[in-house]
Formats: sequence, structure tokens, C-alpha cells
Amino acid sequence: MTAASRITPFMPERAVIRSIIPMAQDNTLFQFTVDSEALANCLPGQFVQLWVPGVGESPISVCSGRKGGNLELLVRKVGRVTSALFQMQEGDWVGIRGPYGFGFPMDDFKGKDVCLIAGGLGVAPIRSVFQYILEKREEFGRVIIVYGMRHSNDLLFRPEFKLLLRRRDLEVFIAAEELTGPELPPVSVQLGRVTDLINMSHVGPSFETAVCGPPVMYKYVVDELKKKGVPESKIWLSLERHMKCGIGKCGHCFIGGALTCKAGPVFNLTALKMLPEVVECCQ
Amino acid sequence: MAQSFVFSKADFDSFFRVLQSLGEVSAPIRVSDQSFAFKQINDPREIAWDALRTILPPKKFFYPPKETLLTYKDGQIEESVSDNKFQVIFGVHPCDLHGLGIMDTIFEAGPADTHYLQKRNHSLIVGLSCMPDKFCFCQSMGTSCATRGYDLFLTDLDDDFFLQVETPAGSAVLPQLPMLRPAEDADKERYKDYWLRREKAFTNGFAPDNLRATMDMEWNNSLWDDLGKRCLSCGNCTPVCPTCYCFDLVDIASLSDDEGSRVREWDSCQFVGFAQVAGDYNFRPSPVDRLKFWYRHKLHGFDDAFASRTCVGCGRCTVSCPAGIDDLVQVVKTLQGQKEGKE
Amino acid sequence: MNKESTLLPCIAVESLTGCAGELLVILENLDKLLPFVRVASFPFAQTANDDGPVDIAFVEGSVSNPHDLEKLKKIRSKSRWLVAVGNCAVWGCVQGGACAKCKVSDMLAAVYGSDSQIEVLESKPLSDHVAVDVKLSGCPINTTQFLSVTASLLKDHLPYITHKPVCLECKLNENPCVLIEKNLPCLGPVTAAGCGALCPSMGAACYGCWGPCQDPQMDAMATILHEKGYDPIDVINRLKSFGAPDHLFQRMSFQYNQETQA
Amino acid sequence: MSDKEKKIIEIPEITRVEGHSAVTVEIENGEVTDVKLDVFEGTRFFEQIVLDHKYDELPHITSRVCAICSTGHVLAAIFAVESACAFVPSALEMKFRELMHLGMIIESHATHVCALALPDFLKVKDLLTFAVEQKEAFLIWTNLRNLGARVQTLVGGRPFHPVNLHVGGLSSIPHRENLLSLKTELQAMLATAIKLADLVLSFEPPIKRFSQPIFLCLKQESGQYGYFGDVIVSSDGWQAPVYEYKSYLDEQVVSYSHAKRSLQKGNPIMVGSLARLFHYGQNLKGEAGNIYRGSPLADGAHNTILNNAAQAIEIVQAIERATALIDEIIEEFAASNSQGAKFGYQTGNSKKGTGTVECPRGTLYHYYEMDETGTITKADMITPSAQNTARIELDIRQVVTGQNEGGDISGHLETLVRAYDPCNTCATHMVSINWKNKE
Ligand SMILES: Cc1cc2nc3c(=O)[nH]c(=O)nc-3n(C[C@H](O)[C@H](O)[C@H](O)COP(=O)(O)OP(=O)(O)OC[C@H]3O[C@@H](n4cnc5c(N)ncnc54)[C@H](O)[C@@H]3O)c2cc1C
Ligand code: SF4
Ligand code: SF4
Ligand code: SF4
Repeated sequence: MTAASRITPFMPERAVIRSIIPMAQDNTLFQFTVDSEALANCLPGQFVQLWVPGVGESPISVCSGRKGGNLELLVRKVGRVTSALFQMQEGDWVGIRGPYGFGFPMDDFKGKDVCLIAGGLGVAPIRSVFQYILEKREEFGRVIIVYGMRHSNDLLFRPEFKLLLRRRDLEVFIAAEELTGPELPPVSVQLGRVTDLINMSHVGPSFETAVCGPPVMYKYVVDELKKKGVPESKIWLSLERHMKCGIGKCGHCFIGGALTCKAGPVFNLTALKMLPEVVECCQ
Repeated sequence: MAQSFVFSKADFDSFFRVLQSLGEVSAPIRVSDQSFAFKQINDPREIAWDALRTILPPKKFFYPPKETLLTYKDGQIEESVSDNKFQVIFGVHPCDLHGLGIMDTIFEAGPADTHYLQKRNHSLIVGLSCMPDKFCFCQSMGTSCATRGYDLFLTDLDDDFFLQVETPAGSAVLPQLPMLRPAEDADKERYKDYWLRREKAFTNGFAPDNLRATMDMEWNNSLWDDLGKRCLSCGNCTPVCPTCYCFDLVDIASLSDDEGSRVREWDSCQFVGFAQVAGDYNFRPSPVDRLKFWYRHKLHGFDDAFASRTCVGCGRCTVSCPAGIDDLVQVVKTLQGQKEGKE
Repeated sequence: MNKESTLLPCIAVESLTGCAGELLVILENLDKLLPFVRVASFPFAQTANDDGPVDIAFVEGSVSNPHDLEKLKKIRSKSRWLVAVGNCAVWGCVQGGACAKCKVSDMLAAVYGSDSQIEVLESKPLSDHVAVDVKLSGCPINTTQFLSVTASLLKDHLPYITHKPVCLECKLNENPCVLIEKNLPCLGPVTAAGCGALCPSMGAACYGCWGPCQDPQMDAMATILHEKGYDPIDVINRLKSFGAPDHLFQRMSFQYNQETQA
Repeated sequence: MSDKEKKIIEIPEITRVEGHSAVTVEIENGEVTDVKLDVFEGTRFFEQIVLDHKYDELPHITSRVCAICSTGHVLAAIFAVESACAFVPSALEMKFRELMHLGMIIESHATHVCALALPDFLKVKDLLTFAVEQKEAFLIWTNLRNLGARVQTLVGGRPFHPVNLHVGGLSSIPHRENLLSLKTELQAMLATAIKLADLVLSFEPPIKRFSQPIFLCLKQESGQYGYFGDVIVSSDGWQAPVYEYKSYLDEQVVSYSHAKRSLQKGNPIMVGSLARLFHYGQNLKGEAGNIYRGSPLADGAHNTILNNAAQAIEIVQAIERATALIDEIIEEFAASNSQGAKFGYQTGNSKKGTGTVECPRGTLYHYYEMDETGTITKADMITPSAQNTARIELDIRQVVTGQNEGGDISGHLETLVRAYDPCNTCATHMVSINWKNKE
């Protein structure tokens, strides 16, 4: 079937699994070969609907930020669809549709200082942001990356972060709440919470900040950023909600008054505060 | 400008046959002592003229409770296309016409939902006037007069029907309707008289002006907790609502190796898993959270592209709630601080 | 049936204490399964049964005596996927419901005499004793659900099983609500869907044979039935009859709860 | 084989029967010293389960005794409650109940004859061989049980554990068109049923049994063959109303099994197809009558193994009767006097009632006592399998004694037990006797 005759917005594109790279614990990076321009050029912070035939679809954040490169998705095994994906092999096909949603406002970030804050699996979309930035490093000001996790063996993209930690044009802060298994790479902070890292960093009023992590993290991060003088209008949060369609029809991702899939998943804090039901930063 | 005609009820049979020549005709029929449902009919005598609200609203014709969207076999994905049979939906009242209009907006918004639109575009909607009962409150929601969503509209003038034609699809049927005569001034008087009488016939409702503000202000009213305690989370309020559109997508695997389908099925925001995400984090864990959310969608409206409130005042949820907590009118009045009913 | 039957995935269909309903459903659908599986063991239906490891074991019935338990443990140890089929295996069904209100030793004495040698256990669902991979309720299980669960498991995928209430299916069928219109004690709001809302579609009250839905609002259900004129003890008995576990009732504020427990 | 040897034949689990049972036979010096049919199906205590529930819940709960004869349990419970309340259902209602019951007879018999018993005659070991190598027999079974399932689904809502049958009447009346299409299906399947009966009758019984049991079944009106009634008749010449069942059925608990067994004045009895044909075979009409008259059963043969043949004949009868019944129902529709009396529970005093039906395996008794609000205070159920158990043991004893010449006869014993179609799920814990009175 040619692309032109596709009329249903639910039609996925066939994507072949190019490589499977186990990361830490139940997290694995999947690289896909995709045909369409749209999927090859996803923007940081957008997401796709990943379909395992016979099982179901899951919304997954785009994890790769290099233009025209492979589509990469970092997936945590939590349930039916993700477990089925973990059983697949290189060369198998899945369905992908998207990309959906508004990602981080990269155009607004240009020329400014940027602070990226990730908690746990939240590093997946954040990675797409720093990859994007590093492609055109010169277009951005100071760049801080903050990455916190529960246990030290949860560290994702270990080799990549080892390299980042050595770069002079980035300030990278990594810490775990508990030491389990191997230590974090050298020069990391080792023990601590995301908020401690933010506090340590030189983030300030000039910074645009991008945040992604578990729901419980947001309130503390927002408080900490405000303490550092970051205005609300410069705080961008990527939210997770239950999603079925990704195109603003199924209703699952309604958050107060907006559809996370269409109005988000990245929201500016000023807008979020107007919505009831946003438990992450307003409770 | 809409054209208007009149025909005698004695000619309704032939009018019906013309509709039938266009495609399958569905109309409200009686299914129990208290309930009606839109069903396909072959005989105009089956029509329940006294039906005000059917169990399910006419959205079911374009957005079926269960619908296959895709099938796949041996690596080939195929979209399911509707069979494009033409449907005539007869006897849709103003509230439901508004409901269809809202559904149209939602499914037309990009990317358009072709599954809905294909069926919608292969249909003719014939509206019908009605006299409100004690549950109707479309007047308060501003949906008591049909303004869109229909091709033809019939107003009951005792011995005659007053026929309004709204769309090109409606006009296209006209040549086949020899029983029509253009509406004369006297007919128009009778028509206006009918609708005036109807305006006065409402016994249920509230002052709508401050509704949005009230819903915002009363977000933490203790009334919600009282209602939440009684809520069964059975979800009956959502399938029956003309404007509820939430769905689930599920894969149906087949026993043979590489074959299956993707099906969408109506879902309800009242079910506990609706807003649950991985890690067992639930954004609306208790019945009261979910009930409040639904009330907000209906009476306040979301702040998204379809920013209007979505209740059309049909009263279906009120009559379909086994716990009796979906009495929207009563709830609004309580929130507004009104003590007395509208008398 | 062109594949060598020895290469096919193996299934076992075993039963503990129950009404054999699931065995019957599976037996009746065997013609659909046989091209895809080898039936290693199915004592209800064939003489030659082997004890070897299987890919999927479907187990019907509740654990009601030491023999059941021993058998269940054996099945668990030889199967990759253990599927509890039917209300008995998932919730404990009517015998589980009865154990919730009356001690099993008293029942034994009442039926077989106080000196009975029969060994009994309190009837319990499988997951009270062993790890269960998939729970497919129903009384009896729904054929379509059974086939789709099997299809998923044959591909080593976790199956999708809905836990939404019967009311959803009831409304999708566009039934008049019997709880509202006829004041029948319909348990649809707290019962898991899967049957297609059979009872209300035939104008009768759902009596809960699928077991509870996800997060059932027992308190609200009891209150509403009571308001409709049902005796509080009757209400609780109905809610518990098809194996709804005790913990769903523990925090109930339904005013007569104390009285009925006593 | 040495004469002075103790030999034990053990069949640890009989396959292809419903529920779980084992047979142990002890032979000492060539003499059978002990026969035990051990039903080790788990106990469920139905007489206790139903206590404190309301009368309208009885059909749903007792249905779960056994899937195969769930319709029988549902009807027995309904009959017991209606009889306690002196309620007389309309003629139309009774016709639907009979149709439903015939559906169960077709489905249960087809499954038993084809899937459980036939493999012995056809010598197939597993299902795959059965499906592939005995395709014809396999298809007969599939078609017939589908037919039985369809009848029960149309009237009862699903193939078993019906949801449409209630005390007082059906909750929804099947549509005329659906009944008519069912009739067509029934007619189309008659030939298949006849083929099955011919097939079963063509087998030489592997075991010979000659002592005539005491046959009990429900009394039928003259010239009728049916499954409902409230008087029991016995082949040794007496009859009694079923509510006196305690006076003629004698229940015992045995230490080695979960199933109770019933005797009649100390003698084993037999119920089921064979018993029904013994009493009323001569009333059979149509094709069923023809087959019956051409079979050894008409000459008084009562070898237990012939129970399967009797079941096959009953399938033919059931299909013919169901076909006629649909016509009667449709006539009844046309007469539009379908509005029967409305059931209402008369509160005020306590009630008790007995309900019986001829299930596929024989007479089923339900007995209930209810208080003034309709709550069950006492319950008793006696299943056919419980009534047959003592007879099965006697049969085993006689077969073993008769064939003591060595060789493995456990296969034969299994065949024999299976011929009774014992439904162990029912057999267990169903009989509630008053212990105190027995001492
Ligand atoms: C915008 C967005 C981006 C995401 N990005 C990633 C990512 O990059 N990597 C990653 O591993 N995960 C990501 N997730 C989460 C991921 O979608 C869920 O973990 C996944 O859908 C679970 O599917 P499952 O079938 O394996 O689990 P299930 O078996 O369906 O359920 C397991 C749990 O997940 C919840 N769940 C089910 N469906 C969804 C859903 N659609 N959305 C959220 N929770 C759900 C269930 O309520 C349940 O609690 C993202 C979610 C969103 C909304
Ligand atoms: S909210 Fe209730 S009254 Fe309003 S449109 Fe929906 S069903 Fe009708
Ligand atoms: S009849 Fe029962 S299942 Fe159906 S909507 Fe009413 S309460 Fe729910
Ligand atoms: S409606 Fe309820 S009782 Fe009836 S079959 Fe379904 S789950 Fe069982």
C-alpha cells in the first residue's frame, strides 16, 4: 500500500528492528530502520506509538536527537506490549506511527543557556534534547545536564555519559539515591537526589529548563528551580499520561482541560498551572 | 437559506418509503416499558413517536461500540474501510443533533478520523421536534433548537409535518417527495407557535450563564465527595452520552501465526484503569476524582480545541445512572447555591 | 495439520474441584486448537496422557483438598504458563464464597458427619497456593476470550483480559438497565465483563458469575441495593456468592456490615 | 496365576469421566474381597453453600454442581421452589423448559457417547488420533453437541449454566425466527443421530452383564416419553411420589470416598437412560421407536454397556421431540395466551418442596426448606451418580469374579464405569442425609 492511499490516522508504518542494545535492568534501546521522512526527523520531546502486532500499542518518547539518523527508542519492560517487544529480534518488524505532540521548543532554546533535568527513565526524551543540541553545540549557550536515579545500576547510556562527563562544553551532574551494583562513572556526584544536583549546578534565571521524570519528582524540581531564580516561563515539563491514540481522539490523556498528546507532552509551567488535575507540580 | 415545506401526516408512509429507497432507515423503537433504542426498521409503524431519549445516542451509527480499524496478515497491514452503505437516521431530536455536531468537530479535527467520517458522510439525518419531559434540560445548555447536524427536520404540527431542508443532501431528496407543498404563512405561524409552546414546556433546568465559572469555583465543593461515595464506577453515564467519545484500542490476535486485527471499543473515564500509567501511578484513583472529571468535561468543557462544554441536556445520564448521582440539573443547582427548583 | 504434532507447543488441561465447565468449553473448542497444539494431557478427554513439561497448562477448579494441592504443585512445576481458567480457579466460585461465610470443617460435619475421614481444605483460588501467570475468569469461560488468550500465549505474549465492569458490555448492547427499570439486584456494576452482559441482555440481573471487576465499588453497590429494598444480609450474601474475596468488603462502611459479619 | 495370591487391581484415575474417581479391587485367593469406587473429587458442600441465600439465587448456584447437567440442576431447583410455593407455570413456559432440557440431553449424551465412551470401541488413545483417524465419529460428536448447545443457548442464554431460566419463568422469550431456524437445524441433524445410534448398536459389548438391576425413573403419562414428573416408578413393581424420596432411597456415607451412595432397601439401584428405556421404551415413536424396537433393549437386555446405546436412542428421541415442541411453542405464540401467571413469593410462612427431573444420568432430586422471607434454611440434593454408585461397585465385583482368568482387565473396568457416565462432580457431597436419624 502506498502512503498516499492511507487514510486512517491509525495506520502504522512498518519499521524493522535494526539493533537491540540492553541498557540497565529492564531497559533496552531499540534502533529502527524507518522509511518515512517524518519518523526519521522526529523532534526532541516528541513521541511515537509503537505497535507490536497482536499485542498492542504503547506511546514511547523519541530518544534520538540527530536529524535524519535512526529512530531510537528506549523502552522499559513493564507490561504486555513492552514485554512482547523485548522478545523480538533484530530483523523483526513492528508498527510505528507518529511522531506526535509538541516536543521541547528547541527554536526558543537557541542562543540561550539550557538546563536539562532527567529522573530515571525520563532520560530517554532528555537524551533526544542533548543529542540535538550537541549536533549544533555552537547555537546554544551554557548547557547543564542533571540526571538522577534511584539506584546506581539504573544508569542508562553509561558509555555515552562517560564521554559527556569528559566534555568541557557541558556541565554534567549525575547521582543515584542508593549505590547498588557498579559505581557511577568517574566525576559523577555519586550519591544524591536530583534536587541536590540542581542546587549544586549554576542554573539560574538565564536558563531554559527541560524536565522529564516520574510524577513525584516534578514538584521538588520545580521548587528547586524557582529557588535558583528560574522563572516559571522558562520551565518546560514533559508529562506522561495514559494514551491510546496519540492523536487527540481517545480521551485517555486528558489532563484537566488539555490533551497531553496534542497540547503536550511538553508543557510550559505557566500553562500547566492553569489546569486543574496536574498533580505533578501543583500539589 | 433553509427551505421549508409542509406535508400531511397521512402521507408519512410514502415519505418513509422514499427515505427507505436511499438506504437503511433507523428510527427509535420501544425496547422496554421505559426505554427506546435506534434500530433499523422496515415499517413506519415501528417508530416510537413518543421516544425522547434512546438508550444510546445516534453517535453509535458513525462511531460503533466496537469497530475494527486495521487488520494484518503475513506482514501486510490493511486498513478496514467501511462498507459505505447509506444510512438514514430518522427522528433525531435537537439535543442529539447538537451532540452529533460536537462529535463531528472532534472527529474532524486533524488528523481526521476517517472511520467516523466515512460513515457520517454516507448518511442522511432527519431531525424531529419533541416536547420535553421532566428530565430534559437542553434549554439550559443552549441546545434546544436544532442549528446543525441534520439534513431534514420535521416539526410536528398535529395533522401535518413542517419540513425544513438544511443541506444539499437534504435538497437532493426533494424531487422524490411529491407530497410536499411549500410552507405558507399560516404554516409558519403554526410552526412558530409550536416552538414557543415548547420553550414554555420545560420544567427542568437552571440558569446557565455562570456555569463555567461555577464549575471552576466549586471544584472542591464537598458535594463531589458525597456523590463519589455513591458512585458505582459502572461507567453507564458515558456510553449513553451523545458527546462522550473516549475509546480503547485492543489487538485481537488470531491462533494462526501472523494474523490479527486492531479494534477500537468505547471506553469510559469512570473506570479505574483509565488514567493509570506504568508504575501503577493513577492520576484519578478514586470514583470521586473520575466523577468530577466527567462533570467538568460536560459542564465546563475542556480548554482545548473544542473548548465548549459538551453536555447537550438530553438527560440520558440522569436516567441511566443506577446510583442516581448523575442528576446534572440538581448538581448544578446545588453548586449555584439555588435552593428552589425552577418553577 | 501439516506440522509434525511433536513440534507443536504442548498444552495440558487439568482440573481440580469444580463443575467441569471449563473442561467442556475447552473440549468443545479442541477442533480449533488441534492444528496448533499437541494435547499432552487432558484426562477428561483422552486416555493417553503424559506427565512431561508443557508450554501451557489450563487448570480448572479450586483447591479444595490436599490431593488438589499436590496436583496443582506438580502442574506448576511442569508448565511454562499456568493459566487459571474459570471462576473456581480465579476466585474460588460458589464453594469459595461459602467458605467465606462458614468454616469448612463445620460444613463437612454437616454433610458427611462429624467423624468424617475426608480431608478438606478451605476452597481457594490457585493463586493462593502457586504463582499463576494468567487469570481467565468466567463461569464458564467465554470461548472468544479463551481462544484469544490461547492465541497470545502460543506467541508467548501476555494476553489482554478486560477487567472493566459488565455494565460496559450491557450498555454497548444497548440493554435497558434492569437495576433501574425492574429493580432487579443486578451486580453488573461490580462484576468483571467478558460474558457480553448475558443476563441483562436477557432481561435478568447479573449475579456476578465472572467474579469482581477491577476496583469494584462494593460499598456503593450494597447501599444502592439496600435502598431498592433488598435486605442487607441478602445483599452481602449475593455480593459474596461467586468468590469475591473478603478484602473487598473489609473497609465497607455499608451500615449493616457489622451485623452481617456477626 | 497362583491361586493363593492376593491381587489388587488399581486404577488410580479413571480418564474420560467427569470429575475424579479411582477404582480399587482386592482379590484374594481368586475371590473378590473388596471393591471400592473412590470418588476423590473435592468437596464443595452445595447443601451448605445455598443456605442463607434467597430462593431466586438457587438456580444459579446449584447450576454450578455440574456443567454437563447444569440445566437439570437449574430445573430441579426451580421445580422444588415452585412446588413449595404451589406455583403452576404456564404451558408455554413448560414447553420451553422441556426444549431446554432436551438440548441438555442431546449435548450431554453426544459428549458422553462420542467423546468419552466411543474411543474405547474405536480404540483411539488420544484426541488427535480421534480427530484425525476417526474423523467421522469426531464430526458426529461435534455436530450433535453443537446442536445441543445451540438449543440450550437459544432458550437458556448459553450452552450450560443457563441465565434465562428462573423461578417463575424465563426472563426473555426466544424469537420465533430463531426457533424456526433451530427447527431446521434439528431436522437436518436427525440423520446424524440415527447414524450414531446404528454405530453404537453395531458394537459387540466387550463385557457381558446379566443380572437385572432395579430400575427407577420418573413416571410418564401414558404413551409419553419424557424427563419431567413427580412420581417414581420401580422395576420391582412399586411407585411413590418423589417427595417421599427419603422413604425409598437410603443414603450412606462410606469412609473411602467423597461420594455418598444410595440404596433401595439395601439393594443397589440403577437410574439413567437404560432405566428410562426399560420403563418407557415402548412409548417411543418415530425413528427413535424404530431403532429401539430393532435393538436388544426391546427384548429386555440390560447389560450395563448398553447404556451407551440407550443414550444414542435418546438423542434421536430428543431431536424428534424438540422439533415437534418448537411447532407447539409457535402455535402457543399464535394463540397468544403466553401470558402465564406471575410468580410472587408469598411471605408469611415457611415452605418446603421437592423438585425432580430425569437428567442424562438419571433422576435428580432437589429438596429445599425456606423461611417466610424466601431464605433457604435446609437443602438436600440427590444426584443420579450417587444412586448408581453402589450398582457400579456390584457390577465391578461381578465382572471381576466372572473374568478372573488373568490378563489385565482394568481397561474393561474403566469401560464399565464409564458406561454409567458417572458424573463425579455431581456424585460428591450432594447427598444430605440426616445423620442423627441413621444411628
Ligand atoms: C508520552 C509518553 C512517553 C513515554 N515514553 C516512554 C519511553 O520512552 N520509554 C518507556 O519505556 N516508556 C515510555 N512511556 C510509558 C509507556 O508508554 C508505558 O510504560 C507502556 O505503554 C506500557 O505498556 P505495556 O503494554 O507494556 O503495559 P501494560 O501491560 O498495558 O500495563 C502496565 C502498566 O502500564 C500502564 N499503561 C498501559 N498503557 C499505557 C499507556 N499508553 N501510557 C502509559 N501507561 C500505560 C497501565 O495502566 C499499567 O499500569 C511513555 C508514555 C507516554 C505517555
Ligand atoms: S452529560 Fe448527560 S445530559 Fe448531558 S449530553 Fe451527556 S448524557 Fe445527556
Ligand atoms: S442492567 Fe446491570 S449490567 Fe446492565 S447497566 Fe444496569 S446495572 Fe449495569
Ligand atoms: S451477566 Fe453476570 S451473571 Fe450473567 S453471565 Fe455475565 S457475569 Fe455471569
